[in-house]
Amino acid sequence: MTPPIIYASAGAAVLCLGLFGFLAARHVLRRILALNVMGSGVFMMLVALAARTDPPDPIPHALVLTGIVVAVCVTALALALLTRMCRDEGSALLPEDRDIE
Amino acid sequence: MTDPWIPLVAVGLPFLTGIVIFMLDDRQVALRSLLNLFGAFAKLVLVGVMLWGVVNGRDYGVRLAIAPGLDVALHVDALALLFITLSAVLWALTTVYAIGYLENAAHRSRFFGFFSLSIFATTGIALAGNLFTLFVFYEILTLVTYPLVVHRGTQKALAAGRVYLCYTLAGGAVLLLAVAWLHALAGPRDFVAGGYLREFGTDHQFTLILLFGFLIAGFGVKAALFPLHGWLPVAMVAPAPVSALLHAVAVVKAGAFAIIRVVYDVFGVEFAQSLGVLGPLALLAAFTILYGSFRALTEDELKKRLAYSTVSQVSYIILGVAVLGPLSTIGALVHLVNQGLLKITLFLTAGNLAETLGVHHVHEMDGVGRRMPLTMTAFTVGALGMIGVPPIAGFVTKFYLGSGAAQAGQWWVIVVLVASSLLNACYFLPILYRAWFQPQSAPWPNEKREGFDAKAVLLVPVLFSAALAVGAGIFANAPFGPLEWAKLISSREFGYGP
Amino acid sequence: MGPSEWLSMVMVSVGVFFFIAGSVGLIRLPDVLTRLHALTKADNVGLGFIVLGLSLQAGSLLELMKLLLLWPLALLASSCACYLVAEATLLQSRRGPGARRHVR
Amino acid sequence: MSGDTLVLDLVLAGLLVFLAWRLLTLSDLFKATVLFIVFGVLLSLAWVRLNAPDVALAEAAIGAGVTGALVLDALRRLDARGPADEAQPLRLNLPRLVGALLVMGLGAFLLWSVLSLPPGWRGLSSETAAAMPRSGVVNPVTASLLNFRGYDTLLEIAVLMLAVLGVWTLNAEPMPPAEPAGPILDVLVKALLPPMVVVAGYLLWAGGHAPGGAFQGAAVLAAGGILLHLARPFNVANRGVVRLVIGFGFAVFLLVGLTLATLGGRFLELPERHAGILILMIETAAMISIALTFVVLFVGNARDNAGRDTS
Amino acid sequence: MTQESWMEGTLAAPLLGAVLALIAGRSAASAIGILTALVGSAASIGLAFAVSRGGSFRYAVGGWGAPLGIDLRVDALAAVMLAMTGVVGLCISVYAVGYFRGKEAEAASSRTNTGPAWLFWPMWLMLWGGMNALYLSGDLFNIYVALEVVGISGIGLIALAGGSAIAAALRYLLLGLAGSLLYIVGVELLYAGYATLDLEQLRQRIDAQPSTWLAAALMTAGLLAKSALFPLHFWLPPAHGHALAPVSAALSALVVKTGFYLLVRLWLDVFAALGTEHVTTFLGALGAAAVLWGGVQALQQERLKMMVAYSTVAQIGYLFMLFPLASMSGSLTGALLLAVSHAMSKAALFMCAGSVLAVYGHDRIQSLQGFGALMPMTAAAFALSSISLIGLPPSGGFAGKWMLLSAALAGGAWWWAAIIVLGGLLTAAYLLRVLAFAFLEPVVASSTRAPRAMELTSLILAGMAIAMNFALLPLHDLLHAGGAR
Repeated sequence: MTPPIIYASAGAAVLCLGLFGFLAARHVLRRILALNVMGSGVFMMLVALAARTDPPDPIPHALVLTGIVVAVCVTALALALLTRMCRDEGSALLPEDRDIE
Repeated sequence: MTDPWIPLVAVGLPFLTGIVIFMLDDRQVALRSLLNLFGAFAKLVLVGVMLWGVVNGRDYGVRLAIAPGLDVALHVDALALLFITLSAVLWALTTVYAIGYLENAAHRSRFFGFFSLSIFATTGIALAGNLFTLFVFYEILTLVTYPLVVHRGTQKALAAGRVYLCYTLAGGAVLLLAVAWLHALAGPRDFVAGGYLREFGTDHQFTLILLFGFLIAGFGVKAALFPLHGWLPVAMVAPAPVSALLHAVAVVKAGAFAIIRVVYDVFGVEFAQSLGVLGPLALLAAFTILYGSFRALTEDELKKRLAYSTVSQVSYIILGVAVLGPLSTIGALVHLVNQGLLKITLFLTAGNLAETLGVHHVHEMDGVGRRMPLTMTAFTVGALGMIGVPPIAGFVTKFYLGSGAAQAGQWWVIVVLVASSLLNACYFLPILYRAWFQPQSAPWPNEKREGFDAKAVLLVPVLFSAALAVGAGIFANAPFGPLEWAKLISSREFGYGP
Repeated sequence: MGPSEWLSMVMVSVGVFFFIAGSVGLIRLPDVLTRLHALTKADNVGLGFIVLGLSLQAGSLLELMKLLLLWPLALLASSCACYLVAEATLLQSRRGPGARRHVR
Repeated sequence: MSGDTLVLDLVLAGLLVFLAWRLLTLSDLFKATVLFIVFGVLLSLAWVRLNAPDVALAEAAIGAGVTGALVLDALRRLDARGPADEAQPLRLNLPRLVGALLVMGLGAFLLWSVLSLPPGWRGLSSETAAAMPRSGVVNPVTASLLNFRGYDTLLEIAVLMLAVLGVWTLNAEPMPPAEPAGPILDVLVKALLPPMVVVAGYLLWAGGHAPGGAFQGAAVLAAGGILLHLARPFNVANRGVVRLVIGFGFAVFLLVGLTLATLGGRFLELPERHAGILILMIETAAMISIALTFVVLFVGNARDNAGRDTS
Repeated sequence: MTQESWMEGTLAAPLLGAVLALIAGRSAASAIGILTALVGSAASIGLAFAVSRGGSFRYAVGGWGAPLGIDLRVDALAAVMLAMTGVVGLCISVYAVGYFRGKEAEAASSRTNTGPAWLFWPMWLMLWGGMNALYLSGDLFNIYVALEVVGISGIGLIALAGGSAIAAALRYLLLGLAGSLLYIVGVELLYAGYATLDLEQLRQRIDAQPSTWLAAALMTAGLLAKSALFPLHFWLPPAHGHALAPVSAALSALVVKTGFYLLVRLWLDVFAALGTEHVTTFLGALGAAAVLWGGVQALQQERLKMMVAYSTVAQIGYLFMLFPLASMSGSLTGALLLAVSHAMSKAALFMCAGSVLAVYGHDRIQSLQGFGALMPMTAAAFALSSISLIGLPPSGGFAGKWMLLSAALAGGAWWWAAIIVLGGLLTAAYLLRVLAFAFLEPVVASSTRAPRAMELTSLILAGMAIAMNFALLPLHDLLHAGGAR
């Protein structure tokens, strides 16, 4: 049970939790958080994968760095869209989820 | 050395005139009429050159590769010339008539643009060298005639257009499947007298029968075969030149011509007979003939009655094709021309009646003979021709069809011919009787013009076409006459003299 | 285990004791203001002891300086944060219970 | 692999999974957001355990810091505007159950494929080690980020620019005039801002030979900016100079790549002798742009308080 | 001009243009936009010719070579998609100049108080750059970043329209982000299995391990979400329907092709060795369902832009029918030609919708009487692009459909042939339903005229869609010269 295996399994678990949270949640902010959690899960698996060699393989680290920055950009845009939608349409749910309140 | 220029110009000319006319503004009447007339008569000259060339053995053809093993080919042979001569002559007539008919109507540039595009498509169909090119131009014809059918811009016209599209696009889809299937089966093949599918007959027996059915269904839509004729009467809402175009010059003829190509130059008539598909085709044609005539009997609106008569007349051609034998083939081919001449005369006269007196229905035609003698004489010539009274053109067809059927021993065909002639008489003679022998019972619905008869520009084409119909009957055997040409084609198809 | 290891072990354990006290306070105390009190006071002292304990083990002077810099920064940050949270809760209570749970 | 670090790893991994589950099923959105920030901080600890210091820095600064601030700010705007209480807890109905089963199946399959990976796996560490001397920097992560896979980073900065453009397009309503934040925040800003700028500079410089680099530096700089904005709300409207700074990093990177291509090399092919300097130049430009980008993403409106369209 | 320099031009032009447009701001954004569009499309067309002459080639960005650095691979498939993006992109840029100068845009942005209209240009050029990067890329993770660039710029462009487009953009973002994450999990599993991110090396090393199958499944799921194939298509109609006309033209004509292209690259190139019969049949079945479902939905739409958006869902289905027919010769040429002529005619259709909106003020189909008389050029463009979409003879759509059909019939696949023909009829139903209104007499004598640039561009684009009929042979030679099957 070396650290890479522990964190890779934890990453897989976090990824699945995030995916389930994304599919199940209806409030968009919760779905955004779920997607971020899912992203973190993916990155955990990737870095755990890289840690299996003694000088850790730098390529996955670069990939994860790029991934984190892209994730924050998409999250920022998503939050701006959410606040704008909430201001215009009064609800923080997507139109198709609203009517089955 | 195949000369590519003549066919290219023959097809390209109407296309270019069409595009240029689209650009013109509605008010530029003189320029548009000039362009139209120039296009029509230049076409006539071209057809003359081709006629002279083919008789002296010159070969015209051009080929453009679209994809590996798939090319658009234009090739001028005797059958193509028969059809293209007919359409060129009648197009010139209809153009002159249309210029007069649409004196101050709206959207004329649009009308004449699509009008010459439809001739572009018809010429393409006539000159097509292989089934793929025929199919391409066949579908283009649908596209360019639709705006003509809905030209009036009323809800009724739109409804007619919708029906027209349903039939023709459905037919087109079936055709696409069949042509692609045949292409996949037989590979890239050009039309060849006697057909090229004989070698596939052994192991693809069932598929070929199915394909024949699909092709006849696809082309049958425009040839107004029984279940697929629904659009023709409905399309009568279009202005007279368009109905003339639809019936005599382009659309219906294209369907019949395509079926002739399929039977003679794709399957080959002997191979089709061995497949056993000609029998049901003959039955279907015969049924359509009778059905069309019956419906015409009860139809009060003049143009609808003429429409049903077209439905039955075109099936004469298909009947001739379906009966094995050179004589019936001659009958079919010569009827292609005769029916065109007769039908255009009838429709142009109907147009005159509607345009001058506002007469649309048979019951309004009492005493119209006295009011518009020249138009009615042309109508009478056309009607008698349809019935088959010699010396007008219709008689030649029926004679050859009858003798062909006798030669092939199919006696029931003669019974059908006689019955349909009687039916023709039943729905044409009452009109003549009303026009000539009945006094004028009611004021004309809306008399636009007091003068002697219709306007000159409407009258001349009508009389000219009536004269042509009579001429085609009397001088049938003259060199370059329709009968002579039909014999030449049929001899090439059957490989021996008439 | 030389005398310096023993001393830093003792210091760190005292620090940890203070952290535990802070956490117990966080859980047991009734309202926000008292919890803030427990958090900032106990944890900062705890942190101080841990830093002192670890500084004995510091390898180089640079590492020692970095460790010692850690404590004042933590102090500054936690006291400001404590002030802001307290101010927010006061604003919250003055505007009445009905007002939305408005975190400034 | 001594026993005690195993316990630490197990506890940390377990805590992360628990936090992820708790975060998604809590009914109160504010608690969920706080847990999300804690999750980010713990995650950066995990990166340290996995021997990935660069990623740990980035995660702490960007993943937990900037994202956390953004989510809190968004929650405040949602809270102020409307029904944050629409966040009912996740009731387990049939479609969710099916979804859960499906996802668990995926998780099991993922886990199994992770466990069944061949132990002797070397990845690309040998190739990277071989190419390091020609990369112009000592830190392999910075080398692969800016030299080996520089093209990825170029597109990544493009994504950053697009996020700003998107936020400007949305034109969220201007910040409500905040009550004057007491003297304490000013003291904090005066005390923390200068060291932050120094730390950012250090991180940028250290990136060449130790964990650090443009993104981490930019995140610290942006944190300073956000802190300043909390103390004295300033507006980063869509003005000329702001657009120039935001586009500056990407433009420098692209132009360096193009000039190298025109000088006979390949696009973004850093010549061995100047690789170090070029990387530093690109990183400096990128850091400034990215820092301002994060600040604009946080402040986020194209019109100044008076609602005038400034561009 | 060597092949490499053409490729560098194609790659860098839109990106450089985007950042310059961002920095220039309102004053010179559209000027830079048009200039970049010209340079970019010229470069991509030049690249296509270079590939047809010199065959496909690889390009190591940064000079490091495959496993470590990122390799770009330009073969015939990529060259065709790039040329398509170039040509249609140029027309969209010209249309956008006319569109945003028209007062329609000013009214829109003030009414829905979105950001200033000039923001269209940097985002549109970045979208174009992202697509070029995606088609050129031969590296799995690089494709991911390019997908993100395309995704985010698309979202920004949709949000430019304000109003109900905001919710549509948010839905598109959530689905796109989830799709990308699934894609990344797949990439990670492949990297764990084969220690390389390069497509070419992956193709050589691939073998049928369970983790490879899982990776392929996850990547396909992610890309299906992005290319809006039938079950995952629900985000597309509101997003493309509510966006501004040039934006929906760009999205419907070009962006949906990226997902399709990547799936073709994966299943017909990289994973080809895995034995993909049932997967390709599954994709084909989804495509067939999309054709029927999209067509039926389009028939019931009242608004013109929503109808055209649903027609995109249907036409994507057509493209996916390439998968079950991939083994037969000529099917790839047919699908590519369908993709290109669909791009042209779909962009022309959305431009017509934009012109109609500019003149009529609304796009309810029922009350568009006589738009033929009022706007002859737009009606002609609408007619020509409908002909190409339906696949009636003289058009590129027909040539593409013919190749697919003869491939299906040669392979004895009756099902696919029937669907192809039926789909054409369905398309005819919902497109010609609208065209009929052109021939009615105009009820409202609207005096406003759509700017000439808008109508002319849509007509030129529709004409090109028809002219693509004759592009079948050069495309066939290009594909064989470029080494793709």
